[in-house]
Amino acid sequence: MNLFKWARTKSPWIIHFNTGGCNGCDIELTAALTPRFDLERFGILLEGSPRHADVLVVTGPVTLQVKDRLVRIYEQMPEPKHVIATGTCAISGAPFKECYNVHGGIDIVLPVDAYVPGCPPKPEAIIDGISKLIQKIKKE
Amino acid sequence: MAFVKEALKQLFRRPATLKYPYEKLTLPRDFRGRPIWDMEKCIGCGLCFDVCPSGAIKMIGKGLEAEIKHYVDRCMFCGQCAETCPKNAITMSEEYELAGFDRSKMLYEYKRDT
Amino acid sequence: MSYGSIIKVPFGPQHPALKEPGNFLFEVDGEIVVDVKPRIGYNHRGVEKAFELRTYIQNIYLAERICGICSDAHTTCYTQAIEELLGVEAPPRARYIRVIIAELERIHSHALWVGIAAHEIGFDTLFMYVWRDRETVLDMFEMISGNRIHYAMNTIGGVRRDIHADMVSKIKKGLDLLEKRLKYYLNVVQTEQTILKRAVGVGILKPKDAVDLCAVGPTLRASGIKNDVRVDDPYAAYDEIAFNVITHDGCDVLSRILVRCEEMLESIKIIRYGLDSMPEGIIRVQVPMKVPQGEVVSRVEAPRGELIHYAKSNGTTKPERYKVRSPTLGNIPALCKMLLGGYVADIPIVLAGIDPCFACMDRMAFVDVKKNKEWVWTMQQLRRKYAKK
Amino acid sequence: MGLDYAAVEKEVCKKMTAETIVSMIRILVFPGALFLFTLAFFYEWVDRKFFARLQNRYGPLHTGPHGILQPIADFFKLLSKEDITPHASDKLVFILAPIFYFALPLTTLFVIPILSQTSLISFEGDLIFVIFAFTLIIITVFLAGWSSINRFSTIGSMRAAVQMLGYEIPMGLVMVGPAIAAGSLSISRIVEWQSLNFWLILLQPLGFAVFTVCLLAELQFVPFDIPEAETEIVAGWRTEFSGRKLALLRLGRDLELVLASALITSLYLGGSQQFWLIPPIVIFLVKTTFAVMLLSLLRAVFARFRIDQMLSGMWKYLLPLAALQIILIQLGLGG
Amino acid sequence: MEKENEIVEKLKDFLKEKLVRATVPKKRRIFIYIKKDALKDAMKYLVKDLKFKHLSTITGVDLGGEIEVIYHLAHEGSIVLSIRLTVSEKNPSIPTITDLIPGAVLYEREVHDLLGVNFEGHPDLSPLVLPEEWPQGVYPLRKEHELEHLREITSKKSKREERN
Ligand code: SF4
Ligand code: SF4
Ligand code: SF4
Ligand code: SF4
Ligand code: SF4
Ligand code: SF4
Ligand code: SF4
Ligand code: SF4
Repeated sequence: MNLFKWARTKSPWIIHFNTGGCNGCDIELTAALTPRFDLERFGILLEGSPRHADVLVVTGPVTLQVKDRLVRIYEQMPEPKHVIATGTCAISGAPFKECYNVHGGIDIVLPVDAYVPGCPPKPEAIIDGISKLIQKIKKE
Repeated sequence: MAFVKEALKQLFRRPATLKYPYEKLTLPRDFRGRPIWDMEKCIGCGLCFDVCPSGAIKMIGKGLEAEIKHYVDRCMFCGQCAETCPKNAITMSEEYELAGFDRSKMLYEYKRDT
Repeated sequence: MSYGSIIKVPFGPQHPALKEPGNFLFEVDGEIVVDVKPRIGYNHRGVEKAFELRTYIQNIYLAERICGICSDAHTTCYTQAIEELLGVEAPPRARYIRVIIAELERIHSHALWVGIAAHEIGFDTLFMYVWRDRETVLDMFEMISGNRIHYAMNTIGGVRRDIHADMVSKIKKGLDLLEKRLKYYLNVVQTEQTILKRAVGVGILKPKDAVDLCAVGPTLRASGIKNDVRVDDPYAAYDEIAFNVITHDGCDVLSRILVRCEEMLESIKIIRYGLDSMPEGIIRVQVPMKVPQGEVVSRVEAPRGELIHYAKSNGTTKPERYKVRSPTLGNIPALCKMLLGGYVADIPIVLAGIDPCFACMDRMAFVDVKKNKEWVWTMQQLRRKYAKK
Repeated sequence: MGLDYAAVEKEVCKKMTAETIVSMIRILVFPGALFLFTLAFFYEWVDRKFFARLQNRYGPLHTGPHGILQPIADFFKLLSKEDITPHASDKLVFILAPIFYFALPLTTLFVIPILSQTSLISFEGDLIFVIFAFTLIIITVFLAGWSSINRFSTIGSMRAAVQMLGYEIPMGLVMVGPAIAAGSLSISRIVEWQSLNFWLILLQPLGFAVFTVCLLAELQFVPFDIPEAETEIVAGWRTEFSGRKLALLRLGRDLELVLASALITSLYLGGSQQFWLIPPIVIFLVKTTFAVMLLSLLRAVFARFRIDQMLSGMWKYLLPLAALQIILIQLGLGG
Repeated sequence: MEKENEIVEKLKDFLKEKLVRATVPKKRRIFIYIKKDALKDAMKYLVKDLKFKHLSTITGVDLGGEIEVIYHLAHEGSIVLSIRLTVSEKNPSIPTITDLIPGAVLYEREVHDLLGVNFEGHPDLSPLVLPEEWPQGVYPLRKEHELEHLREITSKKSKREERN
């Protein structure tokens, strides 16, 4: 494994975007940053600017008015970049399946690298998802 | 300045962090993880399919021949299916580390031994 | 100070301070806000329509997912509306359990908020401490209901899970710890100079404006107005429990912080009382699938204020119309009032002051009727009308 | 006249090359650039780790032992990322600003004595140079934010400039304190003077306090992280930078942290002195680590000020205090 | 229930034949059904004299051919009075109450966008938009729209021009 790849697996900075979920996933992601779970252990930082981030963590189903914004944020991120769909909403939009403005999971607009089911996923499950993604990057 | 004291106190304490993949908390008794079907008990009445709020369950066939498909990528772990099942064929397991890379693999199929 | 030009700061979907994709467009002159243009509804999903398409049982879980923070408030409101339509009443033990869960949720929600508010003013250490201690509540939820968020405790006719004796002692232990910590935070908030500097006199909402603009919950109570659905229009077992309604009359962000901190302490008392005086008995009654024709208004005091649901049934297994008005929406006009003329640096803390949850506002189905070019919701008229008053 | 010019020339050349190589090594490797980079990464780790421990969590943990390699991983990751230059930006400034932001603290560090009591480059008046460099850094910040033509960046850079108005003067004033005491405007002399007399922190505690506060502002640490307040303006002036440029900005920030702690050490804590048999470099490292920890403790226990509060606070409290310190020194106390 | 009945009596006296129906289904709940043209007077009386100062929300219901508008008012936080009237779907137009209760601004716009009810005299009835590309005249909460229909609309209209 070369230096850069090692660096990439050790320092995945995330940016969080809610595409219209219920906040459940968002607070669990935030909880994962706080002392009990402390994502910084893995070198993970929550960044505010898409320009600084490596991994886009999306929560919530894709709604019409957020679709373009989601794509724009993704486009602003520098390569190489990854996307994690956190929560059942972001995977399939199923909890809101009868809502006319919900298009479904985010994989209809973006290539998704990892899915984390749960409604909301426990912070442990989110960490598990991220570490599985890191394993995947290692193997690439 | 009380806050400085509090902050310095933390230095002499173990961090509150759970080193997650290496340490895990025990789950509570009634944890709601991935639902699991016991096809020995299932009579194929279809109630779980009907009641599921997010359409995570599919049934193929009816009655005692029925097969069940459970789409984890649609499930919201509410446990209503387990509560509704007249035969208690569904249990909410302790599985929560369900992350995957491929949605087509996030499907659990339950068939009957014939 | 003024830099001469007016710069627009989008405070929007990917803004880190608001986890949800709410969107505000502020026009700032230097560091002063001269105009606020909220475009709420960024995560409009169309929930109200979906209510009409699901059965009453399935709607419990939809109501729960209107919001992940006050999910229990929504299900309580929903289930008690449907129970009223059905003419059944939840058993006494279930009503106590509802109170306990609701108060635990209040603690979790307010604690979450105190943390976010601290974060908004750059006080990350306090944020970390508060969220660390909040985990105690989440552990209780996981123990009682099997999940940390979306407890799925309420069902039509009662609650789904009981609070067993072994849980009671654990909850009490957790409460003792929490009480100690919360008292400490209350003290921190009142004494730390950097917090006071950012919170005193910021985001003023005068009592008259609060009433006129129909503000709700802690926002209203921090303007000195005593108003709490739990007392005014008791539901669950609140009529059997005595507690204080906390008010402060500073009308600023500090008052909102204090109201919430003291409410958490009050909640602990309610839970203790509830645990001790919970009657024995069943926790749920069986209800039919079909709901007779009728209509009902149901109200609950969610952590953020009055939550109101309106249900209309038509005798089938699905509702005819279901309407939800969440507290955050009720507080938006008041919020705009607070923000105008303030500092850019104060926007996050003032915004956070009403504890906005955009998830709960989105079920207003906003529709562009006239295909207007300017699709930003201009608050100008609104402002012109109320700035004078 | 049997001088062999060729031989002399050769001799001189040889001597020169040897000298050049030595000083090249000193500048590039030890205690120059490479050493300073290592130190910068180390101090970022100290800062993050200590900050995390104050918050009752671990901080970086799984990257090398106790996460010590974390800043290095961050740096190399950023190097390997795509480097986006936004269309709207002022390209030249946008590209140059990170280089300056990184080069300025690096060069400034050369005037600070690390290995022994004299620095790599020392001249009478290098203290003034340091003050000047601090101003230049903020000007770079201003240009960096301005050139990215992003609303958040623009506001961030304006805030940086405004903030500078606040702390520049008290900082300059208070830095003169040690110079008056030592009777020299050279940092090396100030360090020397302290090893012969007292640590200046004992003589000028007020100056030390004011200086530390100003450094927090210079470093844009809480409570003065106004130019990059995450909750208000995303990442402030740095919002648009990515990839290599961001890597340079972060390294520049770390070097600034080294510079700040080295200045605290040199001006107030006696600098790199010999103590018994312990070589000065070790003493220096211990003292600077302590200074870094002090800075991160301070950033952990405060909430961010608002820019107007910051300015008025600086003018109302810090400036008079700085002036008071100078007057006290003139009266013979603390000199 | 005395207080509730008292309020109903007062309203009956005030509105006379304009009050179509009044029910008190349980404690602290009142439902009033009035004629459309009585809205302004009834509101003024309720807000100024009976101290129903807090407006919880406004609900719109599609009855098929007619739209029902329900104002949920609260009296000192406790008694909830739902006052309702119907307008025809063809010309859904009623006077605004924002002059009496400023807090109604958003709720009226919500109903306006949702069901197409026109509140005359509202300070700013410009669309309180959501998907800006939403077609004219489609009010999602009207019963004529099936979910599939609305889905089609939203998925077709998902391209949007760059703004700012
Ligand atoms: S997956 Fe569940 S918790 Fe997460 S946003 Fe969707 S509904 Fe909320
Ligand atoms: S747990 Fe809930 S969402 Fe999942 S399959 Fe069962 S009923 Fe459906
Ligand atoms: S409800 Fe139970 S018995 Fe019926 S189909 Fe589902 S699992 Fe089988
Ligand atoms: S309990 Fe009801 S649903 Fe289940 S098998 Fe018997 S009749 Fe069928
Ligand atoms: S809570 Fe703090 S760290 Fe998290 S996104 Fe918001 S501003 Fe950033
Ligand atoms: S108020 Fe906030 S926390 Fe509660 S349901 Fe709404 S969005 Fe969620
Ligand atoms: S509305 Fe407030 S509490 Fe809810 S997610 Fe946003 S910041 Fe957090
Ligand atoms: S404002 Fe809405 S979303 Fe937020 S907690 Fe209250 S009801 Fe829930």
